[in-house]
Amino acid sequence: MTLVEYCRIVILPVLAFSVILILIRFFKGPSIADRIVALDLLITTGIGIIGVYTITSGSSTLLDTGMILALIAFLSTVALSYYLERRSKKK
Amino acid sequence: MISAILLGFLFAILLVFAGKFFKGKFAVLSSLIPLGLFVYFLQFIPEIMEGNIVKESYNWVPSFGVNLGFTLDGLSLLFCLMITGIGFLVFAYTSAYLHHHKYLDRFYGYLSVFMAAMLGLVLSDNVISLFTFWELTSISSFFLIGFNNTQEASRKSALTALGITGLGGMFLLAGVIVLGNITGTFSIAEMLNMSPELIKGHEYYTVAVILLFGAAFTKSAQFPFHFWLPGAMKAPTPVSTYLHSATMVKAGIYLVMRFTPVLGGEEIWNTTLIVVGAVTMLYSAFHSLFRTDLKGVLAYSTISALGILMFLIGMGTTESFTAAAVFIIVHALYKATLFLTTGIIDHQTGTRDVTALSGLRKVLMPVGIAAIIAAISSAGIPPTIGFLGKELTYEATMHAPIIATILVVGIVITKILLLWAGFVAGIKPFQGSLPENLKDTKMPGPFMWVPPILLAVLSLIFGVMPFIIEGSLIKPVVSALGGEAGEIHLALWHGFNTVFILSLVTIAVGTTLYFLLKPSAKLETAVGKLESASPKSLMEKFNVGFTYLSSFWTRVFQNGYLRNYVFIIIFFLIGMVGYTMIGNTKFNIDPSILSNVSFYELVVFIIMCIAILFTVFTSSRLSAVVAMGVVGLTICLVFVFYSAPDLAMTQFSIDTLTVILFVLVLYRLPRYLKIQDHKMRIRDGILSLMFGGLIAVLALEVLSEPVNTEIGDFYAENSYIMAHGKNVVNVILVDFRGADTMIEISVLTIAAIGVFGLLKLRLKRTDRVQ
Amino acid sequence: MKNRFVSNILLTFVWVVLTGDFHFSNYLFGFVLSYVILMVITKGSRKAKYFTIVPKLIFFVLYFVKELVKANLEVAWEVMTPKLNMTPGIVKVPLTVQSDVGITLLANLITLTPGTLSLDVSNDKKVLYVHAMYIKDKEKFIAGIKNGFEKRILEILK
Amino acid sequence: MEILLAILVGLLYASGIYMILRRSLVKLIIGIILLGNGANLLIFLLGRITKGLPPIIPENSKVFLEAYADPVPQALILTAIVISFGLQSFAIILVKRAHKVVRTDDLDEMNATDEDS
Amino acid sequence: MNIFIGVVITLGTLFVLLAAVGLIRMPDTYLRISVNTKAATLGVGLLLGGVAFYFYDLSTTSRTFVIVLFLFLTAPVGAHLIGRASYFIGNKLWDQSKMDDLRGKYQRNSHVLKSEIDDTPEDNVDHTKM
Amino acid sequence: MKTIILRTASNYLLPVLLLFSIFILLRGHYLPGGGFVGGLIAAIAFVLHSFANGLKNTKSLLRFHPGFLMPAGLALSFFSGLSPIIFAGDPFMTGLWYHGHVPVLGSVGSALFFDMGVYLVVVGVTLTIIFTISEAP
Amino acid sequence: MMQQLIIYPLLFQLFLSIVLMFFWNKINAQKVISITGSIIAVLLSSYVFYYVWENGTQKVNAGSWDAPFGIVFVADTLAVTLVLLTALSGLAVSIFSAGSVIKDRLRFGYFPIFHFLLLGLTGAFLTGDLFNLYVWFEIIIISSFVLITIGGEKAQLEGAVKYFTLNILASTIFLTAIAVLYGLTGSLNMADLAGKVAAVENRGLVEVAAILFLIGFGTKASIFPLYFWLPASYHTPPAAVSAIFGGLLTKVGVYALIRVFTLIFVGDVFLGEILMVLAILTIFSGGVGALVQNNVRKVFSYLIICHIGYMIAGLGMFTEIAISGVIFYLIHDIMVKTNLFMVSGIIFKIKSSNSMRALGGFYANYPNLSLLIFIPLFSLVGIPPLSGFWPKISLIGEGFATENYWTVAAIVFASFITLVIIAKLWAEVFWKDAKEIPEKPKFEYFSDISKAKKTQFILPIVFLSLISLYIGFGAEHIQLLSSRIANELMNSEQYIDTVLNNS
Ligand code: NA
Ligand code: NA
Repeated sequence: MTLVEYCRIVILPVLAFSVILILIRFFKGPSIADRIVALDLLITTGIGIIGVYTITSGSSTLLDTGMILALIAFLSTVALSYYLERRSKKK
Repeated sequence: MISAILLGFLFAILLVFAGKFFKGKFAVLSSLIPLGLFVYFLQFIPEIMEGNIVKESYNWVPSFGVNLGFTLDGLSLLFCLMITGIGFLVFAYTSAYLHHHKYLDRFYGYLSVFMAAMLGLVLSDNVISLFTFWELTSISSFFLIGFNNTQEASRKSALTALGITGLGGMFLLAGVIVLGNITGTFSIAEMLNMSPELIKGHEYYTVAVILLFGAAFTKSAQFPFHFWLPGAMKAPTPVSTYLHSATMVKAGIYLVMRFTPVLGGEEIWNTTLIVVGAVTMLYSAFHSLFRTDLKGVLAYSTISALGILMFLIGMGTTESFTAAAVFIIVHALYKATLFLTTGIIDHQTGTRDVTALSGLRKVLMPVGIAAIIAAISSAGIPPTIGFLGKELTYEATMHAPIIATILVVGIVITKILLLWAGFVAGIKPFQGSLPENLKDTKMPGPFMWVPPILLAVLSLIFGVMPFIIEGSLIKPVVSALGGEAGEIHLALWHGFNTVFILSLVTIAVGTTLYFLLKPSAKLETAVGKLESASPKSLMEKFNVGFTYLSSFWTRVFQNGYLRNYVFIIIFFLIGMVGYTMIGNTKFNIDPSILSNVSFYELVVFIIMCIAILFTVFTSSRLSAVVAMGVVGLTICLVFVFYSAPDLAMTQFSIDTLTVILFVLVLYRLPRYLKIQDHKMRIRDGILSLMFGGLIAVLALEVLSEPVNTEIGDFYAENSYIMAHGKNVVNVILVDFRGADTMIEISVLTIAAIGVFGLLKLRLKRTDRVQ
Repeated sequence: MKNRFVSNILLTFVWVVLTGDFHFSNYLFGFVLSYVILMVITKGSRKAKYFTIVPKLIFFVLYFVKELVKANLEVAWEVMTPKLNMTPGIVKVPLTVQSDVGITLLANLITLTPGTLSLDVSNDKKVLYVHAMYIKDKEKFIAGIKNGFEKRILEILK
Repeated sequence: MEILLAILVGLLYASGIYMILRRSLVKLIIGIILLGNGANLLIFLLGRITKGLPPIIPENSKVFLEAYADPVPQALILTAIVISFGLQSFAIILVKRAHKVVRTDDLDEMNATDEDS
Repeated sequence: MNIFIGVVITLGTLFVLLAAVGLIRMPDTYLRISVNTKAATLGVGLLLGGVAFYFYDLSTTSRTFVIVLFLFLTAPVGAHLIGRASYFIGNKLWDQSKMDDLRGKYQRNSHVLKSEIDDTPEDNVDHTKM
Repeated sequence: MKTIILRTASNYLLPVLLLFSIFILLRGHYLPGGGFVGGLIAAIAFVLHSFANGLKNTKSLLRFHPGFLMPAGLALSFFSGLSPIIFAGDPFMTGLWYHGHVPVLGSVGSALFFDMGVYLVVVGVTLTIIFTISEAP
Repeated sequence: MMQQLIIYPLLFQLFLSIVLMFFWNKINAQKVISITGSIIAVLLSSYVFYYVWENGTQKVNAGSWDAPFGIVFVADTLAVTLVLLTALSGLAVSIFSAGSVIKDRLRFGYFPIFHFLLLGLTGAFLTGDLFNLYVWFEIIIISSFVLITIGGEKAQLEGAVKYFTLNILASTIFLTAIAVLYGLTGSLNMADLAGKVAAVENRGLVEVAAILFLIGFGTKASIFPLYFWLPASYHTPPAAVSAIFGGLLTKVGVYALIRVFTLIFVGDVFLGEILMVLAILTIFSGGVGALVQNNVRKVFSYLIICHIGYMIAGLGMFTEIAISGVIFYLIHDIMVKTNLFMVSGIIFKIKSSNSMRALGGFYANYPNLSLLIFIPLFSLVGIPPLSGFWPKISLIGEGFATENYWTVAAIVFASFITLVIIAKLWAEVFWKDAKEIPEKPKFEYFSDISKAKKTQFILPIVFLSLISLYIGFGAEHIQLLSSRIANELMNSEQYIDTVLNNS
């Protein structure tokens, strides 16, 4: 088994399975904060998936997307936290 | 001739600028225009008598086959003389009737536009230009009827008149276009030169005839379209005289006469005219019995006269044509006289109620003379020309091609009733004793009373000396209609025959009726109860019904609910696309062209589905926003998997920004409404799923078709060599298709400006209304 | 001035690493670029001794990696074993570091280390609130942080 | 995978329309965004998908040495995405403003302009 | 070499999986944040390290380096923010938690965080009262 | 959200992000990136800064209204599209290229300036929108 | 240089918009720039029109990339005619805006957006690329969104939400259609598509694409049952905005339909029938809608829909004469509808209302203005020889020739109902006595404003009325133009040759 095959047959499915687990949390919540955390983890995992995918496809240019993800994913978290705080102020 | 027509328009335009100056004592001078024109047209008589036709043509829109072609033949000449002659008298009369009226200049403007349009109408050889002038008469009539536009009744009458004649105009438009289709020309002269079989045998012949009749019957107030005409009496009396008895209402008659040689002679043509004419003349003659308003009486008798004319033309014989031609003159003379005298009575006494008027001969003697002569002419009593007209009419009817006896009975009854009407309008107000309140009635100025006298005198002169009009007017008209002009010989005395007996009967019965039946308000109200079944009320009911339908239709579609609009649009889309696809597509999705699915792809698919469903069904707005973040991320992953890093980057950045935007506005927005309407949800759900399913199937169908990557290949080959870039997508964006990008950044800029304005601009309360 | 210069050099290196182009021209370009950016955003600067930091920084990174791996295994154990044996809670950790950079660095490092999460810093900058998975002894826990990350950070930022 | 993507596109279209058909302003915007995503993905799908071969010419070459994904749909989508962003931002603000002025989130109550006045 | 890469990647994947399982299993939001930030960041770091070694060229390496750098820079800040927000919106600690030093220190309206409990209790965020 | 941690982090992230955005802009012609993404990242950098430090601070940092970037960027793109008409008599948007290799950037041509215009517009637009919303009552 | 002339109107509008943005806070400068610029735009467009009239269809390959690879701008007679009409409407509305749009709106980018809108229209008419058309459509709708909401009054916002949603929906459907077409042919160039679509074997899919285009463009053109956004919103923004909307926005949808159905999907019988049915329903819906409205602007809005039906009907008949009728009607309608919405603006300015119930007394108090307004009103009715009349000859004639009797009936019905509506409007607004309605406090009435401002209100109406009169009395010229356009459209080989021949 070559590394590429290993990635395709073992690694990517395991990562995909992780994603499903994260999705379950996303679904269950219960708090909106949990969903945000799940989204955050989903994006991080996405970066991992993209990394492995570059190995299976042999095209490292796809990594560039990972850079963007890593850099600005956290902006969603910032914004959503910002929202949650402001909303809690309102009460 | 064109200058004759243009003169009226030019005068109207002049009035717009110089109206104030003109309004004063110079008003009467305007009658010089119709007078001049009258003289101008008189000079054509010799040429026309010789059987010549005067032609004139100017290019206008040759691409449509439309030119300003004018033809003066006997028929046109008769009408031209009537238009300008009566026009002259009405113009003069008006200067006194509306003396110092605030809007006298406007009135003259409309009047001269009308006169010009009417001349254009009867002179046009081109049917499109004929239609043009036809519409102009409707419009100018609209303005004249609505002259007292601050009164609601005036406005309503003007609208009714315009509605009916406008409807007729549409028939005419369609009619002349069909004629154009049949004949390939818009020129009446050319139509006349074609073989009649070609036209009459054409499949559209009947359509053309019906459409033209639609136009003629509405304009000439034939049953059941007649009701606009009594309403039009709201206009000042000069208008009633000029438009609604002498000229405009005869435009329909003119139209039928004009097309008799082209379309006439077929059964549908003749029968329709006879039946409609007969019904109209009887119906409205009866109606005239029940009026107390002088103008109302005159209006119904006018309609009846118009019916007689249709009826005569419909018989289609030389005799009937002659009778029609003579009756046109007869009617124009006596009816104009009666209107003018009625106008004087109205003007001087302030009432037109015939039950309140009597003995006016004592104060308005000259007017009375004119009126009485006119009444006699209307009754067909010698030596007026009215007698001649009636004799010719009876004669022609007796020789009618079909059911002559019945028609004769009909026409005699009509004439009896018209006699009554004429006497009521012309004799009744002057007869008997003068009531106390009318004692102070004064004679009007000569500009008012001379015109009716002139007309009345003409009724007498033509009656005594019919040869004056025989060769100059009647014969050319009859030959223009396709009759045998040679057979015509007009004389007052035709000998003691059936026709004469009928005449005597008519006069005797009519006079008796006049003495037995007095116009009364009681009768009027009694008949008014039948009004609910009259064409007018039916039309009004139809109108109400149609308005109701209109609001209903509008409310059903434009009901204010956005979701309804979207529903209809999507429903429509599904219907159309679905119908096409079911009918045409072969569901031949080729599995071999599709790539297989890996587990991680399946997972991405599942995430996206779940995230979408979560977005849709969550009850929290924030959760929906977060779930949309998940959707965005999975789309981003799809872009990465399928070789689109640029897309993935952009999609993700924009999704993040969207989340930020949402977050910044979200807490200012209310929570979701809790609306539990399961039926609606199921309905919308089914529609949405059908829509989505349709798009999915469509996508798969397209995917089974062969690919063409010519353009992508060109970009790939030239990207570095020609455009110095290796990221082909970016090279497309900034070079190959840079224009798209240029616009796109403009779009962004506009959006930003819009946002800026939406949030920053607060109108001051005073500006809010502007 | 010095501070700006240091930032400038740092950013130049970031640029070179980013672009992966080690030609001289790229250094120059990166220098100019970061100069411009700094000029645009300069506002309220901080003093730091650039040259003494480097070696300490290296040790510090190694220490951090060690902590990272150690704690990660701890968490892994916790997650993978069926029973949850945690004793979590929020602990108030008094701060010796006073600079914003120091506090931030400390907080972030604590967060990155498994088992602990810096929740917030009090507005008077006296206290860091840390959520931790294993608080067997509060004082020991605080001491661990103070003697570990905080001490090193203080040295670097001195 | 094409089948799955087609289903996804269909789902995006369906959910977009479903959300637009609701009565809430916020849902309306979410619907519009979903619909836009669907359209973009549809272009992507119908431009034919290719795995792992981005249309970027390798570093030391002037032309492509192997197969590559069609760059055209990508460029089109990029343009469409950015335009959608502009429109969506405007929509979000429009909704905010509309809510503030009209004082309802219920689209059913926003029908004054269709009534005769 | 490939085996080394394989090991690194496997390790990274396991850490990601760990984070995912942790996210499911952890009983309160703060613990989930905790697991998320660490395990996943480390896991993705390892994965990308593997990628860097696999391609073994400068451009890939610098890219992976940048990604990891960005993750390490942003992840803790994100964790801090969402943790803080959780506290504000009233997410309670797991019932077996030992202590909550944060109780009563946030001010509800100003969002000021105090180092000591002071005398304005009604304005304080206190989960036990919620 | 005045937290020390976020504020400090954002102060350091801002230059990094801006640098990164220009990096993405300039490499766009050769590798994934370009004016759009670059501009979006730059805008995001300022947004982050404004979250942490308040809008006022971010605005004073910028010194000019972000709205100004829109016409400026549009003008830059427009004139680089127009330049072939003016200088070479070629149709609108035809690429004009400096023949020769410029360090860092590779080939320099009108397309690059065009992309810079895009970058500026995107920054201007995004910031205008977000700042306006943040300021709105 | 000469050959590139055809895109100068487009570049110039873009230039204007950018320049205007630099003068953000200087309203008076903006007014001057906008009006001067609009005059230049008219001159430029006239010259382009003349050039194409003399030299035939022209094209410019943007970026020097040959068709079908790059974006190509094509100026056939139809395109330059519409560009010229856009410039004319633009000039009129620019002047009208300077007088009528309040300062606050001007301070928030009214003029730049206005010229962006004109840019979008110009571009949409000139482009030869389908996706580029989509992008132009987007610039049109986003600028119209901004213009319709500018000021943010309650009614504006309510209308805008509907306008926005339905137009976005239409854009998405348009985009979907592009996706299908690209998937089938791999091309976006319209001339190239003409050949490639014809070669597609699966006609069903081609038809589906055609229907998607029909729905996408049909919504913009506001045909039945896609028109709902129009009556919901057109009466809400300032009159100047309604004027440019009423004149041009729906027409660009009609233009797109004409282009696509004469170039790409040619002569499909099924589509023709659909168009016919839709045309009849459109005419009916617009007509009855206008009949029951009470607000002058709403009446005009519904009449837009009604008259769009004429053009769709002509397109459905698909004969050269019918198409020439469509083009003639298009030319007439752009001028007259722009004018009428400006008229509604002046009415509002005089009486601070657009409700027929509240209006009255115009004829007594403003006789000359009334006469002026009479021209566009009755041009709309199509009283010969005013402009609306002529195209009916072609349309009705071809209706008979192609045996579409219901369509003929619909057109006749619409002409009639338009007459009734306008007459009613005339009676209510102009004839009826002025009602004593309480003056709105601080409202700046027409009688209060300066002479210069009054000129800015009246001059554009005079300008467009004169053009309408020219169209009516000089119908020969317009008909020559329309026939030539129809001929070009029906024989698209020439267009295709010009675009694809890259010698
Ligand atoms: Na979109
Ligand atoms: Na683009």
